[in-house]
Amino acid sequence: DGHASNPAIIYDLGGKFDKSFNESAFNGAQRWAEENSSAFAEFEITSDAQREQAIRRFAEDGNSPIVMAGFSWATALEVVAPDYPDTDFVVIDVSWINMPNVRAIGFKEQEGSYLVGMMAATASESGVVSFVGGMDIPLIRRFACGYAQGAMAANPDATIIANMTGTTPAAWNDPVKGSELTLAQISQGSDVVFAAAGGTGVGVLQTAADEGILSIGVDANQNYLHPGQVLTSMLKRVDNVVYDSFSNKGDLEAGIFVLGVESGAVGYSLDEFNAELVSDDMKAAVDAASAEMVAGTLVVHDYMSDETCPALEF
Amino acid sequence: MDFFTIVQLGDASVRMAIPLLLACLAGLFSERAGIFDIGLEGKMLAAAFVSAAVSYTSGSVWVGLLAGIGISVVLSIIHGIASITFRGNQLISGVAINFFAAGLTVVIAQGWFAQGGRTPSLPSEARFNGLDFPGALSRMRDKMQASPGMQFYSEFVSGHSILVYLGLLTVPLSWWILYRTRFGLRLRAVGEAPEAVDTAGISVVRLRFSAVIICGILCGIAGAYLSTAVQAGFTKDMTANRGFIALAALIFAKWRPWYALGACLLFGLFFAIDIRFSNIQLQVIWIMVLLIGCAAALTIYAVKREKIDVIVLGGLSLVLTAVALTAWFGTASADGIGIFTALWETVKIPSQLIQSLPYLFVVIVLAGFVGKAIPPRAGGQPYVKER
Amino acid sequence: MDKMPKWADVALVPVVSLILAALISAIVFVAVGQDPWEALKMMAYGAVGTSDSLGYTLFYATNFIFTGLAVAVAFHASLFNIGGEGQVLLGGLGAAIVVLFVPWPHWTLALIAGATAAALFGALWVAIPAYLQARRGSHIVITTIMFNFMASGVLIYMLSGPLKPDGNMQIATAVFPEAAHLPSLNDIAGLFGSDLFGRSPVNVSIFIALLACVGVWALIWHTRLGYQIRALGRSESAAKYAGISAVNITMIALLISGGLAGMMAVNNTMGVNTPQLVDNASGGAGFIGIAVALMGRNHPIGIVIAALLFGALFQGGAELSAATSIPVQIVVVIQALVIMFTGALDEMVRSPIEKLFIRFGRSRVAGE
Amino acid sequence: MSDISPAIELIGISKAFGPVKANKDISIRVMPGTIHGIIGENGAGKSTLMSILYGFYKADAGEIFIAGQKTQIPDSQAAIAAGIGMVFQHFKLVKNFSVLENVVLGAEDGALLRPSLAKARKQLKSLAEEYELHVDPDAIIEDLGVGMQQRVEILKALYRHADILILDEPTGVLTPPEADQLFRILGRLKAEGKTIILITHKLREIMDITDTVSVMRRGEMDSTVKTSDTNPADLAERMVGRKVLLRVDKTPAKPKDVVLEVRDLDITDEKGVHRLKGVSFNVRAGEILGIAGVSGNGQSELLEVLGGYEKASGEILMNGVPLDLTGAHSDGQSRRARGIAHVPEDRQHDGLIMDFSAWENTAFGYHHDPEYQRNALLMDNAAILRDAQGKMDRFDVRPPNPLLSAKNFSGGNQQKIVVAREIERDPDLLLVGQPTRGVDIGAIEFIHQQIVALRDAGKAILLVSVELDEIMGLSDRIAVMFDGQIMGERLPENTNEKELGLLMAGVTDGETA
Ligand SMILES: Nc1ncnc2c1ncn2[C@@H]1O[C@H](COP(=O)(O)OP(=O)(O)OP(=O)(O)O)[C@@H](O)[C@H]1O
Ligand SMILES: Nc1ncnc2c1ncn2[C@@H]1O[C@H](COP(=O)(O)OP(=O)(O)OP(=O)(O)O)[C@@H](O)[C@H]1O
Ligand SMILES: [Mg+2]
Ligand SMILES: [Mg+2]
Repeated sequence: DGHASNPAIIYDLGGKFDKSFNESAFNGAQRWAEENSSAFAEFEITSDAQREQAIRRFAEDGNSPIVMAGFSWATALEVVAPDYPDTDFVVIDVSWINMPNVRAIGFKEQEGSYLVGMMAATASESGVVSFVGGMDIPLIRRFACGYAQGAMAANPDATIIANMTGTTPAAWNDPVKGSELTLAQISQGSDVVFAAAGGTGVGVLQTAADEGILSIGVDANQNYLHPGQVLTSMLKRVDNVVYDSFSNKGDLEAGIFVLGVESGAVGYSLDEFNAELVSDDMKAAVDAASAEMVAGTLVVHDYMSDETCPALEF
Repeated sequence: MDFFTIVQLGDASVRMAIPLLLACLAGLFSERAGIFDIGLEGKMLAAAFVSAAVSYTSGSVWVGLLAGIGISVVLSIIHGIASITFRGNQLISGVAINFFAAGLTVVIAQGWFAQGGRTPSLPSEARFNGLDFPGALSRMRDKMQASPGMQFYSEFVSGHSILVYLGLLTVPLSWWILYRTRFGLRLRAVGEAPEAVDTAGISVVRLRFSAVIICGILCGIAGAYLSTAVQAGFTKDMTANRGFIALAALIFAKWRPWYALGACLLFGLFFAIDIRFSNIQLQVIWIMVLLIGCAAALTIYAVKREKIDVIVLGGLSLVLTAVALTAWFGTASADGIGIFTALWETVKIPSQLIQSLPYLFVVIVLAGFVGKAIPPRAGGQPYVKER
Repeated sequence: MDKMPKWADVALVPVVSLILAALISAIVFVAVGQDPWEALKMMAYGAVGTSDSLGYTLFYATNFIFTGLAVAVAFHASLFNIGGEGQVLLGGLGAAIVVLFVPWPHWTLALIAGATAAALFGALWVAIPAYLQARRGSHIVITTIMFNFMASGVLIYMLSGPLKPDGNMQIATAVFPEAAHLPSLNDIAGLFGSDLFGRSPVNVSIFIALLACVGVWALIWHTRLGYQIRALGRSESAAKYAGISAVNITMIALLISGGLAGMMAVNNTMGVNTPQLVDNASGGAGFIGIAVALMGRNHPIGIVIAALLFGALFQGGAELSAATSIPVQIVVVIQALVIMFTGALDEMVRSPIEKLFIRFGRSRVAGE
Repeated sequence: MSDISPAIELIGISKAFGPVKANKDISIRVMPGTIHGIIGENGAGKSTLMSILYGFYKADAGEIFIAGQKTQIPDSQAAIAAGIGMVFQHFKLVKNFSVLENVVLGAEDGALLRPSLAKARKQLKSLAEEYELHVDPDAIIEDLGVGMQQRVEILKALYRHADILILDEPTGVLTPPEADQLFRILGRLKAEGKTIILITHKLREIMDITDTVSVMRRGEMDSTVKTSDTNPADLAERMVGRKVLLRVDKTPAKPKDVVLEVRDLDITDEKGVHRLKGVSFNVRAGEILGIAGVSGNGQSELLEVLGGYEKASGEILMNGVPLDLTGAHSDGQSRRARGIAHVPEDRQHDGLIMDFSAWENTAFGYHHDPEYQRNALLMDNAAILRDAQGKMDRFDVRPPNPLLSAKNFSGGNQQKIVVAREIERDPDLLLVGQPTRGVDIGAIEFIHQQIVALRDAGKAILLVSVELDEIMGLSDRIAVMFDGQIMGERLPENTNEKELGLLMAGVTDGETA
């Protein structure tokens, strides 16, 4: 019946409304549901022990595809997927699982970050731009590293300050600390700050707005949060991935897919809230860079490939 | 470190210290009256949520502040009912209140705003914004170019929200209430010898309830400060253990208002340092000196004492030494250099360690190496007349 | 003459407290627009309705037995070990280190080694707070809270540095070798052709938990050490008179407590379907242990019952939040209410019951 | 007589603490300008009755008339308003406040402290002159001696204009000279027309100073008589309900070898107060050495050092072998292993775990004994229980139910459990602190007999008591302690209460003249 073949989505520990990719994933699912007036199943886990339980639960209920947001799902999925060969699984932020019924999707965050890094360095008057990360994990360093490379590309003399909020999952949800980090960065001269920090980013953007500097949002389009004060947002279209997975249920292609600028999965946002901030020159430069990325003439270094960054020291 | 950095560090310390200070003074009133309160955290959290939610809905931050104080006082009264009226265990009641607030804020926030347990971001008019003093510069970038005096005035003196100034005023006010008024005398007495207060014809119950209500009010302001002044809205668990740190500061301050200011500023400084200098590099030699120095000091302290001291402190010394040696040889082998050259190598201190420093410092303070703190004599004990 | 019979003290009072906690919880449900009766049914079904959920309930209960016992042992010495969270994390570290770096030939040996290491690490993590409490009177509640934060720092450092497998993004160790994976109860039930526990991770560590219950029972009421722990807990001055070393007993009681909390990690690492140590290995069980110990009256039997109840609550609550829009934090609220009523408002419940018994008892005596 | 109404009249007062009926239908009247004594055994309900009058406890039933007016006294505020002041058995002072702060607490004039304190300072000065009650208004209470603290309590009452002053066992903590001074003050207050109620156990004080006396027994009012119409023997009989033997029956001691030798014992506590100053004495087998003294003069510390839970410098030899006074073996276990048993001064605080059942308490301190172990791991609870039942039977503990919690036994029976535990160990040395504090006359007789029997079995006994009668009755030799020193040793047959009283006040022979 209709219900049984519903797609399902399972969020990671941060929860559905993390203002980050869980929320983005939810938005994609929501969009699909509205457009098709269908329902989908969803679940927020609260402990790691629930991962397998959650996947199996949906698989046994006949949901397909089952979309999982976050790399932490990888281990559980590797165990469960072979037990349900007829179910399609999609796992986001994972680029290493190769199974016949798993579609693993990674993003080239470094590319999107590179683009907003260019914009930041161009918009900066002081020549100092900064980055606030959430939890200090390789994935977030990939953002930071791409951002730094982009900033250096636009202004070889640029100074890039990068701070991580913390090393525990609490770092995704500490806007107060995000705000303090931003202030510290401003005092070091930064006038554009990029937050890749989940809920912590709310504090970063708020403080940037209060202090009259520019900020850059992440994952979803956050330009609307402080109109005229958010330079742009680094888009990571988790929502599109979810939307596409739901839309193509039944004939999802298994394998590993790493999506970058070429597919529009990462990029920057431009809308009425930041139109005045993005000059035509800036836009032209950034678009040129993305064209080079698509063409393969510009390769942004991926921190996770070798855990080093040419443009930034951690 | 240039002057402006120091000013900023001071500025951030004050900002970080204010919620600690308010919570610490809240605990001070409660504990001075003999009621221990580890529920400061929960009360702040509840107040943070309610004040943000009400500020958002009403559009007035003052109404929000009042509502935040209200919820915090309600929780205080529950703590009072448990520990004063029913003479329950004050620690347990406090723990329950912490859980209650942690859970209920999210449940209600979700039911109310459906944003995953947070409130919507507050518009500027529903927040406590920084007060700019006459002539003060407000933008960071302007300040950086200003003269040192101006920097101090603009950054350190001006620009805080009204709650910061209010919080600082609470210190002399608390001191004055405690030591210069009838109420203060009675309050201090009831934490030391409730039976003396009782036989002097004063109601112990009423006095202790007044104390926990004051505690609630101050916690309420602290919570509102977090969600409507520092931040523009509530996020789950946003108090981030400040209630517990405040308790430690209270012990450090030996239950005295002025000392509390000092203690909270010190802890505030720790947080400010953690935030600003999370990337600390040290030469291996200094790590060795520091860790092995501590180990040696502990060992020297322990040998003159009993077996248990030798075991525990000796064990700790071994761990410290092992960490030091691991850092040394680890650096040597990682960089492929001789172990003596490795001594002059700089390594990054793990950020986890830097972030643990405030907590470590609390433990060191509690260890009493900074002087013995004697709590109010009747503290933590319910007043029982009839067994 | 006692004011009321023992059964009233150990059973009636907690049950009444629980009912009161349930009533207030019902109000909370109504406040967020949920029919409490429906919610209860959903939670009950979610907790024991299917073999999977039953197994999960037992799995969580295993965790809570360990942490409940940990809190209880300390409580007997009048110490409030609120540091279970940190001790569990360190216990996990201990277990992970011994099973990752030593090739165990069989799960039984791995279990023994893992449990020992977990207990040892958990105990070591409480050693300094214990020492400071015993020697310098630094309040154990605050020091263990601080150590909880530091434990998470240590764990994250280890998981993102020394114990991090190459190319893994998750903050977790490598998956443990198969020989260190504990058989699940369903594997055992499977030998008899049953599928009683579904795919749930409930595993042989539940037997360790039950053994620990027996051990704690014997320790507290049948050994000199337990006698001394209880004596110290009830009267420090009398303990001093009797020559019971407050310093030593405080240390030992807390070390045992920390060891029990640490052992929980065996269930949560070696016992789960993907055996590995993840960053939030405790999942709040350290705190739930407080409620479990309070409700279980610090007695192993009570703790088992309370742990089952909280296991069901935890599992049922998760299912409830999956099926409705109520966040799973509702479980924390219920937990808080249980702590409040069974712990802090004990007198409110007890005193009227006591009065009833005195009145009833008097008329009985008069009648004799 | 009927035209002046009584200053206080209580009618039908009843009060129960849970299952304990402390006061049963008690009525009493006290005429103004008199001193009225109340006597009764421990636990008779005297303090409870007075606490009800002072509004500290609420009576379950009964009426209170003050100066002929029916008065509700729901709390101490009301009592103070009715002109009642009370000096409790255990002082109700804030230890780390100054005298002045204690005096104004609850009687401040306004919301601000400064004017109240200034006024009180003046007032105290005039009160001090009027009644010879001199104290330093700025002294901190914990730095004052008990006598001074009591003055503060009296000043508190006078500062509140009390016309009726209740004193609950005021002389228990005073030296005889201090007591004499207190009585002079009471005489002066009486002359001023104030009414005084005095609770005491000392029949002599009743006879010396009161006008009328009430006797309470087991929560009931036995009788009220004019002091001039009665005598001590009569009062004692009314108190207990039967004729009492006030003397202990014992044969002369036959002391043998020295068991305990104490040399130059010194203690300085954490606050730097010198508690014991070079104490030396010895106790022989087969004798009872009594240590007399007002409490707080170092006796407690002495017992604690001997019992192993206080550190000291100096030397203690037990059967000629030194005891460890500071190291790893200075604990209760090691002392017991050396044949020292100890009945502590405060049974509820030290001697028993009130929440443990009686049987668990009978092993307390001896829980390491081989006879209580089943094997290397487990204790033999059954053996302990059996043993406890035997002890309770032999010592006539009532009720003889070892499963009851210690807190459910009366004070006297609790004490019997402790005494049984310590005596039946057959120790070489028994330390006994305040063996009969809070114990009724019947139990006192029994406990005294047990102590004497142990002596006659050739054991050494060190008895510390604040009750001079007990010291005089039991001891074979008496040492008097004052201010951490032994002021002198006397034989009971060669001394009298007056001489001991002076020694207890620190007055040595030379100074008496
Ligand atoms: N606060 C209380 N709670 C419960 N029981 C009490 C309380 N105070 C006194 N009692 C009980 O009431 C009875 C009377 O005690 P009370 O203190 O009045 O005796 P007392 O005559 O003053 O004795 P003492 O001579 O020892 O001072 C005793 O059995 C005592 O145990
Ligand atoms: N705190 C208490 N809790 C429970 N029961 C008590 C308490 N105090 C006293 N009782 C009960 O009240 C009875 C009377 O106690 P109380 O101390 O008044 O006895 P008493 O008359 O002073 O006897 P004794 O002369 O032996 O001390 C005891 O047998 C005991 O059962
Ligand atoms: Mg008695
Ligand atoms: Mg009395």
